[in-house]
Amino acid sequence: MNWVWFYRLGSPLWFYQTTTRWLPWLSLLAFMLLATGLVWGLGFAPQDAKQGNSFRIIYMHVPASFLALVGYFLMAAAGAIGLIWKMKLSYMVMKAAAPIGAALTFLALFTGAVWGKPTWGSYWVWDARITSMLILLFLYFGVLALQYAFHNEEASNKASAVLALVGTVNIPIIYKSVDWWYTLHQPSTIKLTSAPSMHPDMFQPLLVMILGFYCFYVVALCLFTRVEILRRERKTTWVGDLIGSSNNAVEGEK
Amino acid sequence: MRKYTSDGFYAYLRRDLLQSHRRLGEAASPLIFFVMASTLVPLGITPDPASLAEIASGIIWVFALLATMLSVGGLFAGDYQDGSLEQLLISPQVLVMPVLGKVTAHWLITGLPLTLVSPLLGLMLFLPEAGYLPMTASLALGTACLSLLGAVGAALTVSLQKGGMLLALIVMPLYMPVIIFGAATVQYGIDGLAWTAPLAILGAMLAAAIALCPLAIASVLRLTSIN
Amino acid sequence: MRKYTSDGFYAYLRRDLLQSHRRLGEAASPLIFFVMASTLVPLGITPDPASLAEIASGIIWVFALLATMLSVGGLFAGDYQDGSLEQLLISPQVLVMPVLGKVTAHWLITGLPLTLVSPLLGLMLFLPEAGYLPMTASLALGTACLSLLGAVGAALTVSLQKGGMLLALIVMPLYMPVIIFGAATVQYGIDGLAWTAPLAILGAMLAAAIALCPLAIASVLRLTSIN
Amino acid sequence: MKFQFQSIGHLLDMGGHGFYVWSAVIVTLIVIIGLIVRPLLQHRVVLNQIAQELAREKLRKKTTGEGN
Amino acid sequence: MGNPSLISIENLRFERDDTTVVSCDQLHVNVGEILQIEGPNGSGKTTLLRLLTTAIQPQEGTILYCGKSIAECRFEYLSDILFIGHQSAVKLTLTAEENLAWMAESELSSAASLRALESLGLAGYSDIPCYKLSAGQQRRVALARLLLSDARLWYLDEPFTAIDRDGVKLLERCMEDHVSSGGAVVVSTHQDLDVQDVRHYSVLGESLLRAYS
Amino acid sequence: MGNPSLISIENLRFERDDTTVVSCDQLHVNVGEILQIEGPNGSGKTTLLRLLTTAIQPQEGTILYCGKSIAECRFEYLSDILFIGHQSAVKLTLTAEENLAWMAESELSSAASLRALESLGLAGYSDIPCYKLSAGQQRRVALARLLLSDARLWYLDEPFTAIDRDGVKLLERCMEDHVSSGGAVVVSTHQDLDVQDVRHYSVLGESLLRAYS
Ligand code: HEM
Ligand SMILES: Nc1ncnc2c1ncn2[C@@H]1O[C@H](COP(=O)(O)OP(=O)(O)OP(=O)(O)O)[C@@H](O)[C@H]1O
Ligand SMILES: Nc1ncnc2c1ncn2[C@@H]1O[C@H](COP(=O)(O)OP(=O)(O)OP(=O)(O)O)[C@@H](O)[C@H]1O
Ligand SMILES: [Mg+2]
Ligand SMILES: [Mg+2]
Repeated sequence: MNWVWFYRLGSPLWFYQTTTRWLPWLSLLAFMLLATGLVWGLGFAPQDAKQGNSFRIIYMHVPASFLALVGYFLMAAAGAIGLIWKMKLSYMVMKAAAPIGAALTFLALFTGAVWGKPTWGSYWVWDARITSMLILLFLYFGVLALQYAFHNEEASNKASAVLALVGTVNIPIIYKSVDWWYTLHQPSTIKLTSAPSMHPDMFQPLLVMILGFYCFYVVALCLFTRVEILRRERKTTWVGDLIGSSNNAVEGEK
Repeated sequence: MRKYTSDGFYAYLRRDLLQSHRRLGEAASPLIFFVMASTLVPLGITPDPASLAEIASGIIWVFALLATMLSVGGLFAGDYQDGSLEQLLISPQVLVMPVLGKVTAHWLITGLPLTLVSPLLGLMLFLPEAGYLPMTASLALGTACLSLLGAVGAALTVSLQKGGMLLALIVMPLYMPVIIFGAATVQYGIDGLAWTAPLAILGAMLAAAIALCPLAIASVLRLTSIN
Repeated sequence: MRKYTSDGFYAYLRRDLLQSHRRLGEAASPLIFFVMASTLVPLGITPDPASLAEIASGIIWVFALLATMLSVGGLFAGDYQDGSLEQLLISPQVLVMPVLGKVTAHWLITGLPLTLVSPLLGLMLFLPEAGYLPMTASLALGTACLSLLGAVGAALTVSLQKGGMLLALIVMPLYMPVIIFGAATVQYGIDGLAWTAPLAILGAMLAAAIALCPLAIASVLRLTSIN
Repeated sequence: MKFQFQSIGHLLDMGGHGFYVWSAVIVTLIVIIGLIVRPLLQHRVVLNQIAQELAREKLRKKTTGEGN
Repeated sequence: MGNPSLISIENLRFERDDTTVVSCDQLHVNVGEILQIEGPNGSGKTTLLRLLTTAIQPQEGTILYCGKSIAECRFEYLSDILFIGHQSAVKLTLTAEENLAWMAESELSSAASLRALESLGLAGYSDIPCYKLSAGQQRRVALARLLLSDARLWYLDEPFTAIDRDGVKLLERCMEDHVSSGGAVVVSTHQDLDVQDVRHYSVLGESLLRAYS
Repeated sequence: MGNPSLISIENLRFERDDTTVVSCDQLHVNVGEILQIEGPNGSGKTTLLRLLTTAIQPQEGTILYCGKSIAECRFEYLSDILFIGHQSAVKLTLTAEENLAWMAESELSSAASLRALESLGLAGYSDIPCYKLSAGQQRRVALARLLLSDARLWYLDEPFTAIDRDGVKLLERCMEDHVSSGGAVVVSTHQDLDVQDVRHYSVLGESLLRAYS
């Protein structure tokens, strides 16, 4: 069996160098996709028959919600890999994923709230999906808080990995139970239309935005991970060399 | 040496019960909180019997949950501070049984009294009659769930310098399904629906929690003790 | 030597703030409790905006009170355990000023954040618009009252072996008037009545509490330290 | 595909929903830019810290070396 | 005598649960003197020291400070004493320097507290939160108060707990300096003190008799 | 050599915050031996003991018990050790007897625990809640475990804290008895041990250099 790739993947040095090469291109791609999607969605996509222009919030709302959720599973997977294979890099990825996920969850809730006002006449409703998302935000906050609360790096890694994993077991349970709860209570004032089959002219920019958010997510994750790598590998020779070379570069400029 | 795994269970159960017996003031605090908080409701919200009747089941469940959460934070704190937790971690026995013993003691001190006293609160908050049985049944199962889940959070935060209440952030999401089905059981009972259905789900959750939580707690205690 | 009485005030204020800054997780816990407990309400009681709007003000006040009560229990506990309280008691300075400093720090860490975050909870619980201003105003004054009254209870229970929650029994009766006028202020605001009247009473209570509570706390600390 | 608005004014107004749409856009941009800029700044800060540490260590080695 | 006595105790008695824990007919502490309180575990040393600091009140007897009852000259007396007990009043979340700044009675220059920490061997540790320090290092932080205080009377309850040999020597020098400059020290410890001119006082509480009966 | 080594440490290294706190190239503990770990405050004695008890895991190196890595024979090893640290694991609300019944590893007859308490001078105190005991008496309750345990290896971290002179002697006799009956003791203390045949091992963690630099 050829496991070389696996170990290489686990090497912070390899990750750092590879991302140094790829990140500029990926960032460019993310930027292009996001810019195209936004302009298309905000200016060119046709107006929604019922909601008017407020529906354009969908181009931020849906990608953010989507990645917030995906990000949680990614974080938990990284934590699990760290616990099982004791791979340092994967803890770093986990640590990086938490603030990004929390920010995106907040974004989903915020854009949802400002969408809710014109649509439902209220910034907030206790809808099943929204409630679950709020709980997801709490789960993210929990992981973040645990990471900062521990003074010991190792304990912090392990504790937040376990919490992330416990959270993944819980997310489906939470979604199911909240959904069930909502059908029990179904308030009369609000009716959630089931997703209407969207017109392709509206859907295409959404697709572009989702792709753009994906790329952006990867870029942000890499950037956060790189900082973490530097912080934790500060004593290694390669970081020393890195500093040395950058210092030389600065001196060379002078 | 404790060669038999069940020994750890009884030893810790007995010790924790004895300790709470010695300081009843502390042990009774979840109960006091539960009763006191519920008496605030008519003062703060509304004294109107009809309105109270509507929210009674929810209020009781919310306060039962909060009372459990607040007390579970200290589950391992005392043992951590005086060094007994370290002794437990370096003892040859399997960690799961002592942990289960401690959680059981916690439920006996917290969840059980809450369950027993809840009809009284139901009376004070004008809970409709059909709600009493589902309420006590759901509280009995639900608080056990809450103790187990809360203990996971307590284990995660035990080695933090008094990080006790970070706990709320960690366990509250885990508690959400429990309160949903707990409150629903009572609501079903009041509405004359088949309240055994949500109760059964609570039971299933409890079974899963009994199987999984002690394992999780044991490994978390081992993992985070490095500091 | 600390010759000037105000020195003790600032010294203790600064130290307690610094300590909570060092463990933000712990310091933020009343706030976390407040927010988390409030999100439980729709799950446990009802998600219906109209019903929530009716109970919103009361719910927010009840949870603000509970959050304050739970955190005030630890006000002197740390100092008692590590011996600083004994050092304070045998220091030549007047006890009132350090005590007032500690209570002020507690309000800044607990009551103020609760007040600031309450509008968000108002939004989530569909508090009618006319309620926001009275709510923040009454919470600002009311939580200060609660901190002061709670500190008396904390001083009474500090020397008990972890008697932390006996506290609830002691302070809850003291808290009743505060929550009555606090919740009334918001209700008056929503109903379009002159909500400044109950607010003024809250203010008067606060003034009395500032004048009397530190004295009471100081003498209670001296009396109960013999053990 | 055509541009849906007659003028910039209409684009900003969004048929009365301008406040909602544009606040969503602005907050989205803030979050995106924040998530990119923050690690970049941190990266610089950490590099500087490490460089300082290395310099201090070098200095210490030099002084102890001379001492011997 | 030439030396006036700083503290005199007369017929002091302290009871707990109907057992006499401390009973002390006559005890003087003079200026320039180190008084070592001795006695087996549970004989009442800590209780005696706490009585002297007014942390607890005796059921009977009086304590005189410079001839006046300490109840009368409370402020002067309390301004003149320094007590370090079993619990060291060190806040674990604060750094050593912050702890000192806090514990010292007077406004403190940062330089002074750094110097005190340095002479107790904590030079590199002043900005580290105290929970990261070892048992002895935490104790040293508490003891650094000795170097910063201007109190005349030191009450030290087992100050050498967790302190290494060099540290014990250092503290002994400290005490000698203090008494030679007109102070007095009352110290309870089970170890032999290696200082000139130490007077011993043995306590044996009635409560201990229970153990041997 | 005749005596097989019970514990051997090889190239053990433990880091905290990128500072090596313990580094121990080679250390053996033999049957019938009292090993005293020495070093100034903060040199890593407690950390070394906690490494030996598996309370914390080293970043590098192995600890062998009777020739096997302690990870392999975890159960046997942990059944054979007894650790008493800075924190004594005494529950203050329980009585001395209850504490012992609880802490002892085996089912304990009440008579046995009373005997143990008695030989530690706590005869009259077995039914008093521990918060009413003096510092040294509380410590004695914890140390009574030594008399009740059948562990071969004792790890004692500053066992003499707050203990009076008679108590120290008693403990020293205890240790001697234990090693002469085939056990071994690893003890960290700043005092001189008055026992026959004690071997010394000095630790000096890298972390201490910080203080002197
Ligand atoms: C404050 C919270 C939120 C509010 C007020 C809100 C509001 C809305 C509104 C008004 C729509 C349009 C529905 C329609 O077409 O009638 C919508 C769509 C959508 N929301 Fe949210 N939302 C919120 C949070 C979330 C969250 C947290 C998620 C993610 C789980 C989410 C996922 C979606 C998705 C996927 C759609 C598009 C598909 C559909 O129309 O069903 N929303 N939201
Ligand atoms: N929890 C911790 N976090 C970070 N550093 C620590 C922690 N505990 C101890 N240290 C550091 O590790 C070093 C060794 O500590 P340790 O407690 O092993 O010393 P020790 O030899 O037992 O000292 P003492 O004689 O004072 O008990 C010390 O320099 C201390 O500052
Ligand atoms: N809080 C308390 N309540 C009741 N009795 C107490 C309390 N504290 C101490 N005692 C009893 O008072 C007696 C004296 O205790 P004290 O702490 O003064 O002893 P000590 O001489 O300091 O002993 P050590 O050398 O162990 O520190 C002991 O017999 C103890 O049992
Ligand atoms: Mg003592
Ligand atoms: Mg030590």
